[in-house]
Amino acid sequence: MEAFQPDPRLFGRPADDLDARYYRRMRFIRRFEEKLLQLFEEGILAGTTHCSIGQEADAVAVMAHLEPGDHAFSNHRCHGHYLARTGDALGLYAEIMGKDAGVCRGIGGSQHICAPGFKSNGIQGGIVPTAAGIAWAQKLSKSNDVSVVFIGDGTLGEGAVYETLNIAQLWSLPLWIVLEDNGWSQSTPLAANFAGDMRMRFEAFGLPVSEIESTDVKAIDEVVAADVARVRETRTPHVTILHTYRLCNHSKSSDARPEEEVKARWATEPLVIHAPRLDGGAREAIDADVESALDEVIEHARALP
Amino acid sequence: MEAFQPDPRLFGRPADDLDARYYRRMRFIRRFEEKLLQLFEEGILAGTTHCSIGQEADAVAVMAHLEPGDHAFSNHRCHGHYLARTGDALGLYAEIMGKDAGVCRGIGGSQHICAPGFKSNGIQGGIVPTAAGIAWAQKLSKSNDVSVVFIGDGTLGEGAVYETLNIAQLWSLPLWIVLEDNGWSQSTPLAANFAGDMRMRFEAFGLPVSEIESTDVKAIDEVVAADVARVRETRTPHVTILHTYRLCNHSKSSDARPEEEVKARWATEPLVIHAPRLDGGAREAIDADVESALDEVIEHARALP
Amino acid sequence: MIYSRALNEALHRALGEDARVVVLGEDISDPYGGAFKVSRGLTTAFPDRVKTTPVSEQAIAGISAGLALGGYRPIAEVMFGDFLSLCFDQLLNHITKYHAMYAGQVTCPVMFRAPMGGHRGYGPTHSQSIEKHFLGIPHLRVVAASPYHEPYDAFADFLAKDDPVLFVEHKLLYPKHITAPTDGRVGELLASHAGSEGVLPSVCLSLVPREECALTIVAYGYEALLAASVVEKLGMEDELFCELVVPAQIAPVDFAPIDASVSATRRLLTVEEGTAGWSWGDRVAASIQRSHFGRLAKPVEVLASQPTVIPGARRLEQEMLVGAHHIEQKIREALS
Amino acid sequence: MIYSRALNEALHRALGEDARVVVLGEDISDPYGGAFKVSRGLTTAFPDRVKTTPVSEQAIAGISAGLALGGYRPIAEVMFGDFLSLCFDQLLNHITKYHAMYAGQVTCPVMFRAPMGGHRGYGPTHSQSIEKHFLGIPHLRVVAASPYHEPYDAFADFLAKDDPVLFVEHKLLYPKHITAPTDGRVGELLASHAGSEGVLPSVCLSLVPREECALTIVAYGYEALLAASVVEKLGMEDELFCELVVPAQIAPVDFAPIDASVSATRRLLTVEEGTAGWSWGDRVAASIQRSHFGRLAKPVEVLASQPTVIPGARRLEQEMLVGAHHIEQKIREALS
Ligand SMILES: Cc1ncc(C[n+]2csc(CCOP(=O)(O)OP(=O)(O)O)c2C)c(N)n1
Ligand SMILES: Cc1ncc(C[n+]2csc(CCOP(=O)(O)OP(=O)(O)O)c2C)c(N)n1
Ligand SMILES: [Mg+2]
Ligand SMILES: [Mg+2]
Repeated sequence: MEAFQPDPRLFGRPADDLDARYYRRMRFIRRFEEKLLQLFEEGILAGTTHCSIGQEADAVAVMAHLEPGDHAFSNHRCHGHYLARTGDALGLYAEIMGKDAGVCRGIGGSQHICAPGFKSNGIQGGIVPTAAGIAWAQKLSKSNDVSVVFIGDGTLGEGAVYETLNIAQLWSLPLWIVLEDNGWSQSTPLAANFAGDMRMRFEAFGLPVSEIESTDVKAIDEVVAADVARVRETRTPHVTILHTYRLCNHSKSSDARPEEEVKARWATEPLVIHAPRLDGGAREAIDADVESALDEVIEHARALP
Repeated sequence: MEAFQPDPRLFGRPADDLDARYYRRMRFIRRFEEKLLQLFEEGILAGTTHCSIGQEADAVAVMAHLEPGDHAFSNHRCHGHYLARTGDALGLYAEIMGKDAGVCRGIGGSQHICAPGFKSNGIQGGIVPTAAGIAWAQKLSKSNDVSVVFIGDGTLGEGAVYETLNIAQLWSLPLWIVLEDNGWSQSTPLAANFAGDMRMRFEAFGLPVSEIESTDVKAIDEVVAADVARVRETRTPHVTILHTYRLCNHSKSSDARPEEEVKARWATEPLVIHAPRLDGGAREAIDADVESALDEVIEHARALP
Repeated sequence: MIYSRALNEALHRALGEDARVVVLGEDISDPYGGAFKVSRGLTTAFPDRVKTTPVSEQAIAGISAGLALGGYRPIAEVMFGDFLSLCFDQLLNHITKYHAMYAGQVTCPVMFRAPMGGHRGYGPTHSQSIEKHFLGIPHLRVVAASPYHEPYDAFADFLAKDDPVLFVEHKLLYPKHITAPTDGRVGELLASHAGSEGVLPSVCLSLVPREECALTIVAYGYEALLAASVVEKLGMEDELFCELVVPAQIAPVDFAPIDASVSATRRLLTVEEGTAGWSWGDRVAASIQRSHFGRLAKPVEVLASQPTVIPGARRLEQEMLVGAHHIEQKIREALS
Repeated sequence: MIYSRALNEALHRALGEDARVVVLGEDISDPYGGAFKVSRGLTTAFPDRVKTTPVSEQAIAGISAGLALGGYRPIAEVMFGDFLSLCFDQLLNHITKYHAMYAGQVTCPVMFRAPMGGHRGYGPTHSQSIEKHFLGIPHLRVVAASPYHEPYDAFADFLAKDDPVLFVEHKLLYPKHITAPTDGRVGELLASHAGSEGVLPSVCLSLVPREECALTIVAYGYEALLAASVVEKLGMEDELFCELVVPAQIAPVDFAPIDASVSATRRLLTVEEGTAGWSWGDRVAASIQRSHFGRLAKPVEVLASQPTVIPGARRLEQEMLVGAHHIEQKIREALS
């Protein structure tokens, strides 16, 4: 992984304590995406985009435990994962704005992002075998790197996922699957998409599963820290199911979820849960950091050719 | 289903007792395929073919419980299924010989067979969603027909299977999946193809599973009778796992399985298990029936244009 | 009426008039009604025969096959045409094979509706026109939505015949008004229908009678709309007269209307949004160079998009995908 | 040496010489060594880098993609080319996209080996030549095994470049001896190499020097062998002289050797086993009618198989697939 140096105002400093760092990073992702949606409103951006508002804790906790040689695979809802992995706000804003300075020179756009140790694609489930392939490459190279792939609950509909589960287990690949179950697939609730038992979907292939229903970054952190360590040491696959919730629309346009349901979840979103662990002053300082850093980045990005 | 009238020498008569009928049908399938392989040896036939020697009990027991409106889907190893469903030896011989009188006029050949209420295709797993689609059609038409699809253990590698399991359960389709686990997929033993737990592969999607390890047609009959009745009544899917063994090669050419392993299984093949239930005279009479009927059919088929 | 609305009404009508019709696809339930809202109201009006599916394109295709074999007429919505790649095996090795492979014992009339096309900044996997890879699948009919054809006619054609159909809908047509020929005109352009018996008719558009046109253009889908605007402009401003032939069915190609036009103009340009190389126009060119050998004033020209990924950035996308300016340039070259 | 043996040796050599090479596919473990025995000995010699896979074509393709992104050079054996349909999404929306979509940050050099073709009575789903649907996928190179090209060269080409490759192997070549040109000849035929820099060379075959040939034929794979036999026969028996151009790389087409030959003969016939309609030859015809406009004595003719399913019965299969008699008839027509 190239040594991209993220802005400490967005990503934190080595000296920061964990609570502050996690708060800062979640705040960074949250505000990045809120500002992004605003840019769409202003008509600055074309296409569509999938924000992860409400799911920031997953990205931050998971990525905190990756090493430079590890490889993370994401999907359509990749901003949080990308930012938590790289800290590269400018690259992503510029990308979505279609600028040449974008991380994929504007070619990839919102869903198709690549950086050293990070890749996303817009075809649900299709990148899961790719992640397994990188895991095999890691194993062949006798490194102790791992490959992690994020999927959503809806993506459990895709056959490619099951083909991969079988092989990952059969061949003992250091593949870590992080399932973000936010209860919805675009406009479709889990119950209309999913039969059976989520945990068993993996256990049936022999994969060990951890599971947590939480938006608390520290609770998630504890689970994923153990899980990634397990994959790294044993060189075998593991699945982590994170039951969470998406607060924003599926993409730019409305996804017709019940308003009440969404509203209730704002009470337990990751920042609300985690913020009280910081004292007010520290929090405000971080908020101000993030705000000014992002505004600078946006200004910079907008001025780019 | 059209009223094709099978030869009673091959398929039995209404007055026959169950033991005799099952013996006759298994013997019919066995000798049909043995003679088929001989025809290949003689250079009469082109292409390749997949025989089911050793698995006849599955086909006979399952098909005995189907009604004319039911629909059976099979795969590359379809002769036994087809013959047990229709009794049509001439149509299948002629088909594999490439004659115009073949059940698909010689176009389908060994793997691609169709008759009213029966279909097979040579793409592993791809016909499973089709079977679910027919099940949905049956449900929409408010009939009490069922759709049954045979798959092998190796076919559990295909993603399309899992996509279908989910939907069949989610939509309560009268789909009956019969998994013939013969321990091998072409040249690959189960252990090199399969991770996890076979039963759980289905239970993870909420599908109820029955399971039997047997080549005894009566033991299998008992299981499948209950299973198909359940699907027919509840209009919900069900899975039956039949652990069995294939005694012949995968296809025409050798599949490199250990000789000793195959040899040992000849001691428990379906005819060996079932034959003692008939007295010697009855058995010999049936054997003679089958022999003469098949020889006539082959002579007829060979003479066809 | 705008295209997506007409399409929605056509689906309502097909479901209402023909009890064999079943509609399935991802996220099509009300109130959402599908990613492009084309399926709005269907689950409410026909709850038994319209079903939202899990994210399982192979199964959507395969289940549709089973429905069709079982006597129904499934119309499957593929959320983005790009995902048809996951239906490819079902289309190639199952759906289009059953009828012929089983010696005519069954039919498998499945229709896939697939929103295709770019110009919206959706990026590499949500902007493609991948129909070219499905052209030439034996026994598959491919029909393209067009600004000059009522969508219901495509459904009626599907329901009247017994073959599988891929219906390609360019996303940019959804908000556009349908302007089927009326009184021999579409706006400023003379308009007529032409084509072989039993095939959905092509629409022929030109500013002046065919005999005065110096170039035939064939284009389908959204590119037909772009081509029409260029035809009109070049005729009005520069007295460069072309006839535009807009087929509904793009595979197999109905050559009759193209032949007739080229016989008069002796020049042909094909236009499509898919990437160049084994594209729709290559087949047209291969055929016309043969049937009009020695009678063409110029070689057949094939205009297609650049053979690379479709960039997310609009400025890059505009360079890469065939746009009106590319069409204009090609026409000018052909007439120079 | 027969083709399958040479292919097997080429795989051994590639694995031995290049530690990046990984081989995977269904039933390739020893002693079986793959459905066509091409992979025999590989799991024994290179147990870490050669793996038999479950029956999971999507995953085979996707895992290969990951290996390639991770610096390896996967060569995936697809048991029958017909099953490539299940790899279509991985090829179209993943493998061939990564490099361009990620603005050159990565490469994804995967090679698929796919046994294609009929004439063996394997029936509708095990006899196809479905490469035509993969031609024109941007950034995919398609190479065809040929009786006149050493298979190792295709691997070397793959290993030297950074793109994904589909390597199409006609099953009927497996038992045939490779007859690469030696001393300017292949049997009775004059033989030479031609082609653009950096592209696997085409082989040109003719009984007499090009200048005396009245027709150019381009054919690949097993059809090249059939075409060569007809070229030889018609030349010997009837003094009808043709030049046969046999490309190794069929997409993108290297037009240089075809252009050169057609410039002399002024007539072109393309021959392939895939079904007609948006086939390989359509692209060649579309291009040549343009680049040789006004200089051709006859239109370009495209010979491909009938657009329907491939019957199991040999007698029906022979009518449907392009055979030597079809080629002979077409040549006679072209030269009449
Ligand atoms: C192969 C494929 N099918 C369908 C889609 C359209 N699509 C994009 S996101 C999405 C829902 C995914 O739901 P989930 O996996 O739960 O992820 P979430 O959006 O909730 O993060 C769908 C259906 C797609 N991108 N790719
Ligand atoms: C999609 C697909 N992949 C691979 C094959 C080749 N193939 C034919 S049979 C077979 C093994 C199937 O094993 P299993 O499902 O256990 O059935 P069995 O042969 O044991 O009856 C394979 C790999 C195929 N026909 N279709
Ligand atoms: Mg979700
Ligand atoms: Mg098996």
